[in-house]
Amino acid sequence: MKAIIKIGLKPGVLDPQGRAIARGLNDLGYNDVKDARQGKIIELDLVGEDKVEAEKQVKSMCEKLLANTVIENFSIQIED
Amino acid sequence: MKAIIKIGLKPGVLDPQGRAIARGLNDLGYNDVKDARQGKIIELDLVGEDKVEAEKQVKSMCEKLLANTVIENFSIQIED
Amino acid sequence: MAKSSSKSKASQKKLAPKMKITPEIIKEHGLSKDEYKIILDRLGREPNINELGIFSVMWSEHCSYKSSRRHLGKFLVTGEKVIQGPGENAGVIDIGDNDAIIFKMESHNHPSYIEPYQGAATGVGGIMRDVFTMGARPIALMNALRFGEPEHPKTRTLVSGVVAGIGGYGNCVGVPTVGGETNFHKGYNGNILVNAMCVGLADKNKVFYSAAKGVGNPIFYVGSKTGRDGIHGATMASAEFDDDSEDKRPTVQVGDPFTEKLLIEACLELMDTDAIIAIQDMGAAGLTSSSVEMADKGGVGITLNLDKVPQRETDMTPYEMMLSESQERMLMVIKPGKEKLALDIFQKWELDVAEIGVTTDTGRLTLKHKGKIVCDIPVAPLADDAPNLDRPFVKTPPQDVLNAEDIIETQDYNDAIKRMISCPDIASKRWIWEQYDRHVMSDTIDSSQSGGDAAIVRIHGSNKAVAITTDVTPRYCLADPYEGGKQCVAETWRNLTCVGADPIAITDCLNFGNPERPEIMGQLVGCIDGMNEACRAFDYPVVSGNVSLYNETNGQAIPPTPAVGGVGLIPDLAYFSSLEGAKKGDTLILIGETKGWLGASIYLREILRREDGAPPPVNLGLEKLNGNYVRRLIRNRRVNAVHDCSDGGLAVTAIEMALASNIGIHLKNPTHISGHAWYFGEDQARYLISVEPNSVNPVISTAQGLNIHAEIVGSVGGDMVSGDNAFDISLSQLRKLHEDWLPNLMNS
Amino acid sequence: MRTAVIVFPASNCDRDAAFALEKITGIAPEMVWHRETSLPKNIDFVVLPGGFSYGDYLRSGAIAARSPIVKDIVEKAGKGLAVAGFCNGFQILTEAGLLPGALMRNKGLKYVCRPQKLRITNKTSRFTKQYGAREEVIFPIAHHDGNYFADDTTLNMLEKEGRVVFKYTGNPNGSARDIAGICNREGNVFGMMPHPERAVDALHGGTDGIDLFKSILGTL
Ligand SMILES: Nc1ncnc2c1ncn2[C@@H]1O[C@H](COP(=O)(O)OP(=O)(O)O)[C@@H](O)[C@H]1O
Ligand SMILES: [Mg+2]
Repeated sequence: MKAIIKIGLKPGVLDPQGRAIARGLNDLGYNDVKDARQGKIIELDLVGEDKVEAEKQVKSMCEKLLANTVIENFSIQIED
Repeated sequence: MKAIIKIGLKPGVLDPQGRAIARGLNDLGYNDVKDARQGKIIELDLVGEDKVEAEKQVKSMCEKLLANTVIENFSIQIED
Repeated sequence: MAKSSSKSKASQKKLAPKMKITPEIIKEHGLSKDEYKIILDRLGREPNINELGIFSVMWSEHCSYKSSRRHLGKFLVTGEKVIQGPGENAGVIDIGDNDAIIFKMESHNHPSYIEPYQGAATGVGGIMRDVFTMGARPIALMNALRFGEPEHPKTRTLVSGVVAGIGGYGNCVGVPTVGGETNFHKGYNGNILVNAMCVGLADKNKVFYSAAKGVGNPIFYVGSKTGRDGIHGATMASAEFDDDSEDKRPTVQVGDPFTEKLLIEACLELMDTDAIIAIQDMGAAGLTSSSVEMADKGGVGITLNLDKVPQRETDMTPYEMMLSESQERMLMVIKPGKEKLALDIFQKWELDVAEIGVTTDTGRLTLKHKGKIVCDIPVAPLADDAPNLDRPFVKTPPQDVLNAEDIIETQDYNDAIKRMISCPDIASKRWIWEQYDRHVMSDTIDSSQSGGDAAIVRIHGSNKAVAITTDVTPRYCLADPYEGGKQCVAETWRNLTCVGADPIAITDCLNFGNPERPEIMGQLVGCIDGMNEACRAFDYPVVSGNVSLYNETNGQAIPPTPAVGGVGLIPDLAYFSSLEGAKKGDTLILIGETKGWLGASIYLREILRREDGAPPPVNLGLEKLNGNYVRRLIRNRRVNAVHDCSDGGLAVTAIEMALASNIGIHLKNPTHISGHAWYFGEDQARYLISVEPNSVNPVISTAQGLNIHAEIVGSVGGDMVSGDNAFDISLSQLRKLHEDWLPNLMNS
Repeated sequence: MRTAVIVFPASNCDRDAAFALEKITGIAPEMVWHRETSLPKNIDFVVLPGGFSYGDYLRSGAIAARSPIVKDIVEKAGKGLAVAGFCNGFQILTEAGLLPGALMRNKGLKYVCRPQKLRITNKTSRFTKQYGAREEVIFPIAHHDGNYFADDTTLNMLEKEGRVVFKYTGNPNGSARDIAGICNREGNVFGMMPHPERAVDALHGGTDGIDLFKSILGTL
């Protein structure tokens, strides 16, 4: 199984990287870009079959290690 | 419109962050985690309506700035 | 006062529709009933929520120093070299040749506990702004850190986050982090301390101050946009007049060192012109405290149009804008006619900039938002009527003076020494400082890398340097706040002396528990009094500082921790020293007498697991005598290496010198006291110096002539660290023990 | 001899580079803002300094590599202009395609600042000639993303063509084949993670960097 975890800053938290990316794109002439946000995507290879259990496990991994829940949100997707 | 860009390391490029994540999770007792990879996810807010054109534009942004094609792959998704 | 209240009545009608100010809301804003009464009186009416918020932050402990103000007032704050003492963003001292050094230390304890990376990072950013606000280019950073016990489940995460945050910010901005200190103790399990210090260099004639002047002068906002970051306490109140959606909640402040770097360059560029009348960074309580301070100091009024404030989010209320703690922002009063010049410079550096207001002659802070006046209060009471409490305090009861003879002597010195050299407070902190860029700017002459007593940073393009150190020994302060207070100031003075500098002035960061408890207040008062006595003895004034109270969890307060940052001058880099230079054939001389004081020592704590006893008394006269002599020896090139003898006593001091110099040493057993008192006693006013054979007699005889205790304690050479029959350990083994402790902890 | 240092937003070793160039040439370099579209006239040697251009946001050096001045530098380097990038400057050179490979996050994931021993692996390059028979130097390192990566074909080519100029002794960051610094095929463009410009002063970071500057300046 695979778990795909997307981690992004919570709404309202300053995202300096996103801002620099948007500016960088504007500077290159991409003026249609109004804003940008940068997040992380983590892909885990998991052994086991039980998707429900896996999701529970991955959620706890996010809370304990992968995401900084003070400033970040995360979402989880389990795939075969 | 929104563009969601996923950027990950090409196969064969060693991923120190991914490795550290897998190890960190194993250390916490999550022994089902066999491997991990870390990538970036960039979300752009775009003005305009034309999805086909947007996709073309975003592809060129990736090639010119957002991804380093020596080490990274990217994929693009355009949403409303 | 009467005049201003009638004025506000007139303007009351124009005020925005307001939420009812209930007793709960007042309480949530940390205001007492009496304080609220003063507000009613000064306004002549009920405040609206914006006004209440502004009073609340201005009268908070953080901004008003209400618990500590009357005691801070005792400090020696003037001196021949003081250009600006406490009261501005940072202190300013004169180091000759038209150069001024501007410095301050500040805490970011609570935010660093909640979010260690961002908390520490924004702490570094904040203290840098205090320094470049005054016209100085930051040239060095220091950090004083206290963590809980190493085994505590949170400690490792906190250490790695805090260190990464400090490095992440300082490295990016390009200011070297040249030193600091790190302790671990269970007393900090629930309340870590992150104190950051910044030192900057300015032209003595171009120091900038925060007092707004004149009427009709434009007020500029520059830096990052304002978001809902860290809006002070009163979360509930702000939620009440918004819908309670997730994305309107106040959030943790995130540092943006990139913007800070641009802000430094832009401000310094603008400061090179004559466009700035006054300038103030937006620190705690951002727009509120910066505008009120500028208006109050200048005796003027300020009107701001909040619609002009660059905003990161939609629908921000005046309350949110005024209380936001978004980072990397500055406020300035610009000379009329220079607006374009300022705009051009800020735009060149790609910063958000806006003219958001104007100085007035009303003496009032007036805020406009969407065509309405949303706040209209007299400025003077915000500062003048801020509470100045005389909190009850009890003196800390004295601890017993311990006699070395009553303390168990180790039967295995090899083992004791190995344990001490690898104990949390003494083990190498390389794991930490290797994450800091110590060399950027090309002027770091000495830094953490040598393990030295003070960092040395050259004044660019010259042959002189500043020496910088931070110190406090919390276990001494806990046992006896007064002696501990003396000791922390004395130790900085000694450390500056060790590198050959003339100590000039200090900054401080007073970290304590809950001041509403008389015992804690007693610690605060004791430490301040002790510090002040030392400052006066050394003619070593306090020029800036910060107070952090309520560092406690479940009634468990931190040990009193008045961190002191000392700054001195090395007038000529031809004469300075470190602990690295001991050479084969050198003789080790100890300046200062060893009586063998073991109370509150590292030996007692690490080897015997005892934390009792009175700390070593500090004889300030002796400190001066011995220190001045050591400095003279350095300038006369009589010494190859110098190290202050403190934590862990003679044995640890000598081993640190051996490790830094990469050569063995031999120490002699004592004749007058027992071994453990001799090797591990922490008597003050002592320096270990390494001198060449032909200097031994002159050094000792001159000392005798001056009534200074100086004795030969050992020699340098070989690759072992030994004491007559007492211990014998290879330098490489000690190095490994010393170096491995922290990496092992962090990798475990 | 005229030298230039490029200043990007949040370059922060621009001063270090200027300090070194002035110390060695006796003349202060031109400080060139990244928005400029071309270098001042008659520049013989350009340094892309270390630091955190654009905060290292997105990828180290990525945004800076797309700035107007870098376009001009790429063009002039193609015509033989001598260019060196140290630390962030090296990252910018790889991002701009002037040097092959990429610099990834350090293997230990932490920023690392220490004096670093290096082997000179090409003693005849335009950047190392002056070292003579010397085998080793110590330069300070200070970086978070210094882990050099290139595919095997590229690495083999670099080694075969003698374009690996410095290697680490005791790899601090996981770089492929211990590579610390490389040059282009023509030998006029050079990049390295360590900071030779911080090793030109006995009181500061030692003096091992002086010969590197003397080498390149001597070939102009
Ligand atoms: N412990 C202290 N000793 C001396 N001065 C202090 C102390 N604490 C605060 N100060 C001074 O009080 C003033 C206000 O401090 P603070 O509110 O921390 O400044 P800022 O607004 O820059 O955060 C400063 O000038 C500071 O130097
Ligand atoms: Mg301030």
